[in-house]
Amino acid sequence: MALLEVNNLCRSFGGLRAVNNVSFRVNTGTIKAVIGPNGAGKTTLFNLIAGALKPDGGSILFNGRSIYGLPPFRVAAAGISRTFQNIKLFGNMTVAENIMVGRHTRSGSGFAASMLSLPRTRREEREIAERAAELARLFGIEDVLDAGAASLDFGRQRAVEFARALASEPQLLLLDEPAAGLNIYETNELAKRIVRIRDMGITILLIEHDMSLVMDISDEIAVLSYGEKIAEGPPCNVRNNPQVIAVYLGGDVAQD
Amino acid sequence: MKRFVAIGALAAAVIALHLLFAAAGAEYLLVQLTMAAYYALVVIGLCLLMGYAGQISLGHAAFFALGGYTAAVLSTNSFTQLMGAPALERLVHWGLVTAGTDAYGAAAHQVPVWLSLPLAVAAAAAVALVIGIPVLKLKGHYLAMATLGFGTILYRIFLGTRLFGEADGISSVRPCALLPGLTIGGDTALRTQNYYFAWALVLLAMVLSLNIVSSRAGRALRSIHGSEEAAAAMGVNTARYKLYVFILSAVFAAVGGFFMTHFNGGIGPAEAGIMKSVRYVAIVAVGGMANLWGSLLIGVLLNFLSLRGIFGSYDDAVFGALLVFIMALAPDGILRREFLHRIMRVRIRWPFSK
Amino acid sequence: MNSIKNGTAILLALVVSFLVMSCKGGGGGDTIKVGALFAVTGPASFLGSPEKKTAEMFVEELNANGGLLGKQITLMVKDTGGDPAKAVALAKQLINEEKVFAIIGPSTSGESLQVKDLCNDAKVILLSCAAAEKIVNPVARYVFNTPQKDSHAVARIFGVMKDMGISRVGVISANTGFGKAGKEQLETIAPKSGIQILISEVYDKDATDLTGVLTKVKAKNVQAIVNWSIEPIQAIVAKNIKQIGITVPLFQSHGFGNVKYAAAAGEAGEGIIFPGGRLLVAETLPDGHPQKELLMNYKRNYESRYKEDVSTFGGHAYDALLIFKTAVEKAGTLDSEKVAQAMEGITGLVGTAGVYNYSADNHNGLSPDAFEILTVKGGRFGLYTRK
Amino acid sequence: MQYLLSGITTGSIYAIVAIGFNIIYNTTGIINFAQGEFLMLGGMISISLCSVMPLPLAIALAVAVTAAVGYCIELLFVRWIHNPTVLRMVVMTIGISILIREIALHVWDEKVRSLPYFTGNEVTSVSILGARISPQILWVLGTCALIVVLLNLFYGRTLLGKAMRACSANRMAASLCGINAGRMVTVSFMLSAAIGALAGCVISPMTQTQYDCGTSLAIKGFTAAIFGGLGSSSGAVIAGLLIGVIEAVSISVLPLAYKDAVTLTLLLLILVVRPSGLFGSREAGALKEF
Repeated sequence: MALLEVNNLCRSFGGLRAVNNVSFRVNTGTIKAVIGPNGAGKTTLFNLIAGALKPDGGSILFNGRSIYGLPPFRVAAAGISRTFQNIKLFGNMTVAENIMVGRHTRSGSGFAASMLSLPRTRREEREIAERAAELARLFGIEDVLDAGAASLDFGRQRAVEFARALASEPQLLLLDEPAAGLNIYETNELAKRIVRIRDMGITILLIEHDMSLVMDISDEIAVLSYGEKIAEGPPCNVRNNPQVIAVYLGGDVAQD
Repeated sequence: MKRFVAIGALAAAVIALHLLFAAAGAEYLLVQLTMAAYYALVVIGLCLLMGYAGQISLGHAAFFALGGYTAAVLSTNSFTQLMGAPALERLVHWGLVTAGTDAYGAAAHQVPVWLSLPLAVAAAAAVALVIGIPVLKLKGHYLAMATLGFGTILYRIFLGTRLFGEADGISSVRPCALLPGLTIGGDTALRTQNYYFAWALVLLAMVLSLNIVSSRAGRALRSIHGSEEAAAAMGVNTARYKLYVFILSAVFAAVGGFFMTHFNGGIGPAEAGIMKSVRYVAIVAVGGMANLWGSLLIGVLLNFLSLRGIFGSYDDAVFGALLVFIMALAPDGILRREFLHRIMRVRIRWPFSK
Repeated sequence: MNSIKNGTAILLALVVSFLVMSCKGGGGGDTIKVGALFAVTGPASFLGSPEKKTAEMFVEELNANGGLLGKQITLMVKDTGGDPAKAVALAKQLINEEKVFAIIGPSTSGESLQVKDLCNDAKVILLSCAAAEKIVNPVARYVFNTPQKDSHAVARIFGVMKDMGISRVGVISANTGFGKAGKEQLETIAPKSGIQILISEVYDKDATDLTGVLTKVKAKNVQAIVNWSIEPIQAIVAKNIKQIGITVPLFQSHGFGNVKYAAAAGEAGEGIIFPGGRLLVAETLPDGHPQKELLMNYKRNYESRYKEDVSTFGGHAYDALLIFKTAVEKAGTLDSEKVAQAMEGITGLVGTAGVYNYSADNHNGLSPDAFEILTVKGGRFGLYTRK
Repeated sequence: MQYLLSGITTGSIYAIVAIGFNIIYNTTGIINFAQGEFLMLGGMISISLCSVMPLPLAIALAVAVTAAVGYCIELLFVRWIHNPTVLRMVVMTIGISILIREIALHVWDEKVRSLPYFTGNEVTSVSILGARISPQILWVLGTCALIVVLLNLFYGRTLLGKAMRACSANRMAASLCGINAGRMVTVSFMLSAAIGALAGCVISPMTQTQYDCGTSLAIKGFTAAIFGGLGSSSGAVIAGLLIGVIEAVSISVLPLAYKDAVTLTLLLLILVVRPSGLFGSREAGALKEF
């Protein structure tokens, strides 16, 4: 069954068609990757799904319900969580607090309740803190819970972002180039981590440049070029697709 | 729990100051401390808005004045003139207004405080709502401009409208009886109870604010400051949270203005002026932005000294100098260990540089 | 939170020591404490600054001549910055802790109105240097003021207008307490004097160009324009009027009483008609005039001491202290009730603004003839004479 | 017509201030709230000097001195602060503005002064299309136009100007190309101070100069800069004139007391519809965060 279903999605900037008639589906419990050269429209596609950008046309169904054009916080509430290409942690908060923000959609104390610090609120607070500590352990950052998020090294910042994204217990996790800036060793760790998250039952949609990572862990791959989908299928098929090879070898070289 | 220790310490400090002054025969100092406390309410609200949620407001004095003018209009003969006799009679009949005279024998109807205070709060909340929805979409300099703009608009309205006394403001505002044995007014006999009342309000505002800061809502606010995009992606309804905190800070300011006006017996348009707004922003900045305790302390201290006229004709100059040097040397405020250490070493570093 | 504990503790210690330091003992018995609230800085500094200088000069001279009732006067000048809330705070400070006997000032009517009740309740004599009618009407037992009344100024202006055959006028005024008070008086007195106000506009005292509003006034075909403000903008009014080709006469208020304004208006200032105190034309007064000696004295002393021209505003502070001195001497005691009574009994006291005659229901004390009708000739003030 | 001219007069003053804001904003991303004080300083210094030397020399010297003040501000407060947040610089420049104002109060005094009219005197006026204006207005308009033209030439034709533009587009890239970005900031502060001072001299005969006249000018100029879209010089000029004209028109139909309220309400409405100002790029407005 398809958890996410994107049909004929379009978005242009001025005259440029950044995403043109793109359709694909992500099945529950799988890792799907979207690849493509620079400027292929991957990040735009991502932002359209996450609600950060408004689409021009098409449809997006999540769990059978339309999330087309919803603002980001509603998309998040529907059960989609994301990370950012250039890590966007809350630099003014501690690691623990960062993860706790991720719990926002899974908790309910409103502004007034928070202000009055009702017993219910305090109970919920404790739960959130416990859950955050649990996630921190999962990602090996339990020793820096009280450190400022901005003071961490790059790898740990990524880990915090993962923990934050998972804190909302999403059904679908959107990963925007999670391997960017990581070395080979770290990338391997990342691959294991992503697979582990999938095994927890969370569906993953991933944008990535690093071909080896994608080929290793993806269940299915979609390839974008100039805003259009040119191929889709399991890694082995995509790898041998002549169009993809042309884009990646011929095209890429020419482009860069 | 730490929160309660701190609040308890503040309460103890309030009592200790009173006892200290009483012992020194200087109880008159409580007057300026009371006024400083009312100004501190604005500072606390602005600290939430600016320090925690990261939204600048260069127009917050307008909310203070809004609360103050509501109090003034509803308890002087401005109100009598505004309503006209038949309407007043009906209001008196319903018990919504008490008839009376002012100090010079002119008719002056007064709306009782249980009605006028909610009206002041509602007015501030309504204005904050109407202004906040469009304005809080803006960012950076544009937000600064827009808040400066709405502050100026309200200032002009206070300054240009006969109901608000134009340039003279409204004077002869009568004390308001809040509870039996608790009257908000400037009379010397009321000094001590007013002092405790003002500081009780500050304590209450601090408790509420500290609760927010260390809770889900507070994290949401600070996440907006950190990265609005990421906050939205975590499911935070950023527009709504910004609006909430804007309204809350407006209400804090209006409550401060409301009681200050009864305490002072009047209010003038200068209270809504840009210089006042800038002062509030400055205090929050000097106090360390996202630092409620720091802002409170700096706010009370500076306003107290300024109201005592300690700086004489150099009042604004002291303020300007403070702003420049704090912002240059200690952008996180002066109440930080790093800064205190840094003074020794004199090496400047901006901790959150990207 | 932890990281700030250190700082907080240090600061708290500072605060407390500050507070303790500022607890001074009560006043001594051998001086008379007089407080003064002037807007020395801020938007009304053009009032507060000469007032402060004058007050300091007056008290110094008085003390040099043996003081009052054999006691020296301690003058405590507080700068309000023109902010009413601050004026209230400082007034309470002067009353409650300095235990002053009287307060001179505040400079602006907004501030004066805010401290009126306060001083009256505390039985501290307040001699305001602001003109607004509301300061002395309704009468508060201990509150007096010294400037000429707006209503008198208006009456004099309308008198001149009648002589000139003018009946349709346009009024512009500044958005300040002074402008507001004048506007109200103009609008109240006009019908009684057979003057018709065709248009009345309020402008911002910080405006840089008023041709817009003057065009609006010009379109009404008025026979004269009355401008009511006390700020430097009066010169801009004069200039703009000439620049857009308005030829009807311009009347200003007594707020024009600063020769700097006439100088700033330059040629455009020529022919402006305004009611003013005799201080401005002290030299041209006939030698026998009752005010001449006092005025020349004040003018000479002030100008030699501060190297700047005297203005009417400083005169208000001079008169306030003079009246206070006279009343205290008359009462012979430092009892505020008795001094207030003595003040109400002052008649024929010559001050800079005119001759003061106070009474129980008149806490202003000046009459319309405190004003001379003045005009600008060659950049100086002179008596207006009908052509 | 008279209203229109009156609007253009005030508008052109706003526009010059707004241009000053933009020069610094473009190279540093800072809004310098002390911009109004440059005008005040220019006016005050030239007034003090013009009693001992001819007017043009006094103005030239005043411009030079104010530029030096701009240099000092940059040197003392801006140069060594890296990656400042918007909020920090807003608060700091407001502080600088208060400081300069108070220093001016104690150096000069609270009295109002003005320069003599450049041509003619207080009562001279010329008639244009049935409306009458002071020749000084022509000086103001001329100066405003001259500044815009010269700035365009400066940015478009000279090496220094091009370097400054490069800095504003991308500071990092510019410094990689061998441009001394720090020096560009210095130049921009001096330039903007000089322009402010010149404007302060030109408007002084009409508006008069007082120690605190900078603040209201700065606020109006800031308004114009924002509505023109930060960073856009032509936008600033158009927005400045527009604000002036709106004010003038509002005078003609509404009580004058609410002039600012009317103008600002209108402008806030514009800002709601176009959050980046009339001529700013949308992205620029959206990207700048505190």
